[in-house]
Amino acid sequence: MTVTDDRPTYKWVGTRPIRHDGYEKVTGKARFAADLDLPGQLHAAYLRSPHGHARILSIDTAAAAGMPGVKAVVTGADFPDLDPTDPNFDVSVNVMARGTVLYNGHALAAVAASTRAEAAAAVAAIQVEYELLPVILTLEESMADGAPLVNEHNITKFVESDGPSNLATSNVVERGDVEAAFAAADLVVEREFDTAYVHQGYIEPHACVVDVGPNGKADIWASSQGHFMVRALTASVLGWETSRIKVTPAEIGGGFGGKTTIYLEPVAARLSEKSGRPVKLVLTREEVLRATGPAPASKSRIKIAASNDGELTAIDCWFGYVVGCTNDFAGLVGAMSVASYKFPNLKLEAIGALTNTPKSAAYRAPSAPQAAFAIESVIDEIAQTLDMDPIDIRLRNAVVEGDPTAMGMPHPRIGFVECLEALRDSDHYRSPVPDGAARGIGAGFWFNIGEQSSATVNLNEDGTATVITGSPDIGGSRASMALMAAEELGIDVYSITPVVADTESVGFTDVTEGSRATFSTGMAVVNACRDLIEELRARAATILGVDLDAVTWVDGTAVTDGKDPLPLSAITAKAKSTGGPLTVTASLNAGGAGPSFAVHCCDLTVDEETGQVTILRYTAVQDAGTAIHPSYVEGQLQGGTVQGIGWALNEEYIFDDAGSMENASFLDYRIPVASDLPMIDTIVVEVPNPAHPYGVRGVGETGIVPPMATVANAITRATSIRMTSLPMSPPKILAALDTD
Amino acid sequence: MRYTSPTTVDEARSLLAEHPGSRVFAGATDLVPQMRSGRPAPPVLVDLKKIAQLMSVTHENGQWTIGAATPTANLTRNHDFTAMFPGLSEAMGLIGSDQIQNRSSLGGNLANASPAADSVPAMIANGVQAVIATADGTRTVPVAEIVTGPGRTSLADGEFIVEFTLADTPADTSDAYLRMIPRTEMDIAIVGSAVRLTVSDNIITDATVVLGAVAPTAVTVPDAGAALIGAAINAGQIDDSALNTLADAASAACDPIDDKRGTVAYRRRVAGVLTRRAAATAVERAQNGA
Amino acid sequence: MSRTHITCTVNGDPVDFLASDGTSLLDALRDELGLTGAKEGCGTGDCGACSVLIDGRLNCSCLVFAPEAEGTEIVTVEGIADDDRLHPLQQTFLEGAALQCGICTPGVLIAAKALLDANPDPTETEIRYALAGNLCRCTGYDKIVRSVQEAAVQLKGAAR
Amino acid sequence: MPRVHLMSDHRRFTGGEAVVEAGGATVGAVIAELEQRFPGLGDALTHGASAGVNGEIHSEPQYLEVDPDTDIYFVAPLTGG
Repeated sequence: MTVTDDRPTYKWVGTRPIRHDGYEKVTGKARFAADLDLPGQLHAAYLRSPHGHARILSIDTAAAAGMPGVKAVVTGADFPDLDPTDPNFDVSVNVMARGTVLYNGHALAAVAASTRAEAAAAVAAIQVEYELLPVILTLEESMADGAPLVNEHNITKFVESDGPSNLATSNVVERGDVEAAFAAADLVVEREFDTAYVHQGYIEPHACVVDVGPNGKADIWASSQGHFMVRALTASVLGWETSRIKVTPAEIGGGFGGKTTIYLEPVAARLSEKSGRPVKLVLTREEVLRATGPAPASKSRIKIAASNDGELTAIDCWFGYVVGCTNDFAGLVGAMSVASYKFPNLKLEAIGALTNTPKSAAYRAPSAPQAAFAIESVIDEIAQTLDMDPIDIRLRNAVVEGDPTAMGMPHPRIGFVECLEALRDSDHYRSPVPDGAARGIGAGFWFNIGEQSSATVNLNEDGTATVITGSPDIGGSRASMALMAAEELGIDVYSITPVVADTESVGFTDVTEGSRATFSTGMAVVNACRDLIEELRARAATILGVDLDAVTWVDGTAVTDGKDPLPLSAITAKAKSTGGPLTVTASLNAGGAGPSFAVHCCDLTVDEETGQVTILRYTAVQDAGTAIHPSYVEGQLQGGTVQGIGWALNEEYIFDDAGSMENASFLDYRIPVASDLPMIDTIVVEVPNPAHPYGVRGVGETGIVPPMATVANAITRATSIRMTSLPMSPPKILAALDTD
Repeated sequence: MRYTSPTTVDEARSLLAEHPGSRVFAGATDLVPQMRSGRPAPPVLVDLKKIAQLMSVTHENGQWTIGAATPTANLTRNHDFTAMFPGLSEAMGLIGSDQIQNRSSLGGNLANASPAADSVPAMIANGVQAVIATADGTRTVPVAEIVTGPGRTSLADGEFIVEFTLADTPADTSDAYLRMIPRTEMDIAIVGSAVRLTVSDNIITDATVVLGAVAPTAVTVPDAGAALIGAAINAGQIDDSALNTLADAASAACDPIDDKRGTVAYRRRVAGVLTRRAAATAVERAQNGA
Repeated sequence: MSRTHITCTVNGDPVDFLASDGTSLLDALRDELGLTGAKEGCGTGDCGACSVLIDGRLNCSCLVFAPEAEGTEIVTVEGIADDDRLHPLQQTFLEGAALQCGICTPGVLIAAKALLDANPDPTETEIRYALAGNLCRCTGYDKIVRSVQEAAVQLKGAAR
Repeated sequence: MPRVHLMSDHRRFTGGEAVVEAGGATVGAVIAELEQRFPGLGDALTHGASAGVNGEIHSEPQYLEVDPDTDIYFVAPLTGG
C-alpha cells in the first residue's frame, strides 16, 4: 500500500522490474568475495588475543614460519605506526594490535599457507608472552574515578582534555528552559534504560583476496560497503600511496553498516607482498562476532514533561554509549532522535565510554535505535497515564517542516505526520486487538546523508545503456539506478545494464551508508543522463538538419516539428558520424538528504509463565520520499524491522568476567528465524524530498529505529510491566513479572 | 585424520580398537562444531551410517528397534512411530532445523552427553534401552545410565551405541515433551520436560517425569511422578493441587547453572511450568488413545 | 591428512574428485568442483547458507565430510534450473524480490525446494518452520515466504 | 552577518553564547573570524563538526558560500550504517 502526496506519475520509477543482478543470485553464479580463487593462492588465518586486555611482551613466530606450507607470517611489526592523531589510527590498531591487545579477539598475528589447515596449525604454533592488564567491560567501570585506561591512546573528542581517558566523546545540546518547564509540568515521567551490544549479523563473513604484484601494485577483491573506502583505509594502514591499490567490489552478502570499515585487507596485502602469492582471507563466524563491529551497548536516563492535554513540554535526557576499545565512533548524532517531537525545552547529553570489547561499528541508523527505545517508551507511558491514544499524542507533538532539529537547524519537508496518519487509518490499527494480545506503537527517524558519488552512462551502438557507479549494491540499488536512468532516457529498464565498477573504472564514490546510494549515486546517474540527453538532442539536430533548439527529448525520442521522432537507437547507430561515442560522467557531493520517518505497530502476546513473546502482527509505515523500486523499499523496511525485533527480544553479546564472548555463534547469538515472525506489512508513504530529482529519501536505516519501543510498548500493554532493558528475553520478562 | 565407513559392527569395533582416540559419528552435527571450535581432531573418524543395523527401524512383536545412527527425521516421518510416541517424536522434531534432523541421530544426541539434549528426557521417560557394542559383544543398559555428566558417558573406550529398544505403549498411556527456547527453532533447550503417564478410569495410575537442561544430566524426578500418580482427571483436566505439587517437585529437582542460555531462577521456575503443561498434554493424549 | 578419491553425481553429472578426509562437502563443492553457489555463513550448521540435497534430503553441506558423498546424488543451487528455464522458485524469488544481498538465497532455494518436493501445499507456518534453518538478515523473511507460496501455486498448476 | 549556532560543547569558547555572528562570504571565512575572536573555536569547528547550511549538512563546508542572513548550525559529525 502506498500513500502518495502529490507525487508526479512516472513511467519507470515506482515499477517493480526483476533486478538486473537477480539471475546470478538465484542460480548461484553471483561472485561474492569468498567465491573467488586465484592461481597459486594462499590461505591466511589469524592469531587472536585470548585475553581482554594485555601487553604483548613478545611474539615468537619462528616455529610457525617453519611449519609445512607456511609462506609468510605478519605481526604488528609489519605495519607502520600511525600517529595517534591520524584519523585512521584506530582502524590501524584494530587491524593488527601493536604492543597491547585491547579486547579478547584482537588480531595480533596472521599466517599465510598453502591450505587453511596449514595456516591454522601454524597460528597455533605462535608463542606469545602477555602481561595481563585490567579489563574494563561496563560503562560504570569505564567511567569510575581512577579507572584504569582501556586504551592509552584515547583522547576525548569535543571537550577539553588533559590527557588520555576512557571518555570517547561528550556532546550536550540545549534549548529553552528545561528546569522551569519541569517545574510547571502537569506530569513528569522519568525512566532509566539499558541496551546490550548487538551485531549487524550479515550472513556473509568478511572476505577478501589480495594479489600484490612484482610492481608493488595490489589488486584487492573484497566484500565491502565501499571499495574506495577499502582502498583509502588499506593504503593508510599500510603506509602506501592510494594509487598502489585497485579494489574490485565483489557482491556483498549483507553489511548494515558493519562493512563501512576494514579489517582484513592490509593483512592479506602484507602477507601477499611477503610471499609473492595471492592471499585469500576469510573470517569464520566466530571471528565475525568476536572481532567485527557490534553496535554500542547503552544506558540512558529520560525525563519528559507533559501537560494534561498531551503537549510534551520538555525533555532532559542522558545517553551513555559503550563504544568498545577505540574512539572513532561518530554516531552520537543518533541520540538526536528526540527531534521527532517539538519539545520547546530540551537538554540532551550523550557520552561515549571506552571498554575492552570489540571496536564498535556502524549499524543501521547508528545510535538512534538505543535512544528511540528509551524516548518512545517514556512517551508511551505518558500516553497511558493521560489515557491518550498513542498515535494522537505523537500527532499532537510531531515535528513538521520548519520545526527545529535537536541541534537547532530547521527540519526540511518531512513526512512524520503523514506516517502517523497512515498508520491511524490502516487496516491494522483499525482492527480490534486480538483476544489475549496487546498492541504497541513506536516511531523514529534517521537524517540520512548525501556525500560524494560518481556515475558514468555509456550509450551502446544498439540503443542500450550501461550505467556505471561506484556504490556497492547492498539491497537492490542497481535496479534503482537502472529505473532512474530508464525514466530519464526514456528507454526500457531492461535495456539498461547497471554495473558497480572497480576503483580504476569509475569516479570516486563514498561508502554506501546512511541510506545514500539511491539518493546520492542516483542523483549522479540522473545528472549524467540529463547531460547525455543534451548531447542526444545535439546529435539529433545534426541528423535531422535542424537547430538544437528545435529538438526536444520526449519519451526516449528526439522530437522536432514536421519530422518523424528519432528514437534513441537511431541516434546511437549514427554516433560515429555525428561526433563519436555517447558517454557522460557526472560527479557530485550531494547535500539535501531527506530525513525518513517511520511509525511501527505490533500486536503480540506474552506467555506470563515463561516470559516468551509471540509477535502476531506487525506493520511498518515509513516515508520513502519516492519509492524508486517499491519491492526493495518494502524489503528495506521489513529487514530493518526484523533486525529491530531481534534487538528487542533476544540478541545480545554475553561476555564472561575476563571479556571473552560466550555466545560467538549463530546458535547462541540469536537472530530471528523465519518461524519467529509473522508477515511484516508495510505502508510506504511518499512525501517527496524536494532536494532530489525524483524525491528520494534514503530508506535503509530508519526501519531499525522504532521496533524496540514498539515491542516494549506492546509488552507493557499486555502485562502492565515496563521493560527498560534490552533484550527483553524470556528470563528478563519473567523476572520483571515476578518482581512486579 | 582418516575417514572410515565400516559396514559391520565388527569392523567398526576393530577400527576403534586399532586406533585409540578415534571417534564414531552419525550426523556429525555436534562433532563438526566441536572441531571448528578448536577441539583436537580425532585420528580416525568412524562413520556408522554404512552399517545397516544402525540405520534400520523395525517394529516387531510389540517392540521397536531403532538403529543408533538413524536420522531422527526418519522417525518423525514414521506415522506409526509418532502415533505411539508423540512426546519422543516431538523431542526429536525439536533438534535443530530440517537440515539437522536429516543428520542427527538418537545415538549421537545421547552420546554427545549434552545436559540439554532434547531426545534424552523423552527416551528415559519411555524406558528406552540402549544396546552397546563392547570390545567383544554387546550389553544393554537403560538410557538413563549412559550420560554421567556434561560431555561424559559410561561408555568405555571403544564402545558405541548400536541400537535402541523400546516397547509399545499401552493404549491408556502416552507422553509429551516440551522445551523452552527463546526463539521458535534453532536453539538449545533452556529447560526440557518429558512426561509419560497412564490414565485409568480418570485416575493417573503411573507417571514418569524427566527434566533436561536443569542439571548436569537429564534427571528423573520421582517426586514429580508421585505427585501425578493417583491424581484425578476431571473433564480432561488434572486436579489442580496435583499440578501444583508436580510443578513444585519439578522445580525442586533442578540443579541448574547460570549460563549464557538462562539463569538458575528462570530454569527452576520454567521447569515447573513446562512439566505441568506437558502433563496436561500427555493426559489428553492418553485419554484419546494417542 | 589422507586424501580420498570420491565419485558421486552432482546436479546430474557424474563427477570425481580428491579431498582430504576432514574436508567438508561444502569445501569440496566449492574448492574442488568450483561450485560456489553454496555458501559458508557459519560452518556449524546454524545458518543454512550451505544447504544442498543429498539423495533428495536437505543437508547442511558444512556438516558433511566430503568422503560421505561417495556414491550419492547431490543437488546444489546450480542444478535446480531445468536447462535454461529457471525453477519456479527461482522465478518467484526474482519476481517477488525475495532476495536482497543474495548470500542466503542459494540455501533458501534448496530448503524451499526440499519442502515443496515433500509437501506441495504447505501452510505459511509450515513454510516458516521448514525455512527456520536458513538465516536471512536482509529481508525479514516476508518476501521469501510469499515467493515460496507463489511457487507452490505455480507448481501445483503445472502438475495438473 | 551570518549567524552561527554552536553546539553546547563549543560554547566554552564563547563564554556560553549559543549564537554568535561573524562576517565572511564562506563558512571557512566565518570560522576564521571566529578563531580570531574566540581562540580555539575555529580549530574545534574545523576538526570536530559538520555544518548545516540551508537545510543541508556538509562534512567539509569550508568553501561553502553564505549570505549575510544565513544560519550556520555546527553539529556533531554524522555517519550512517
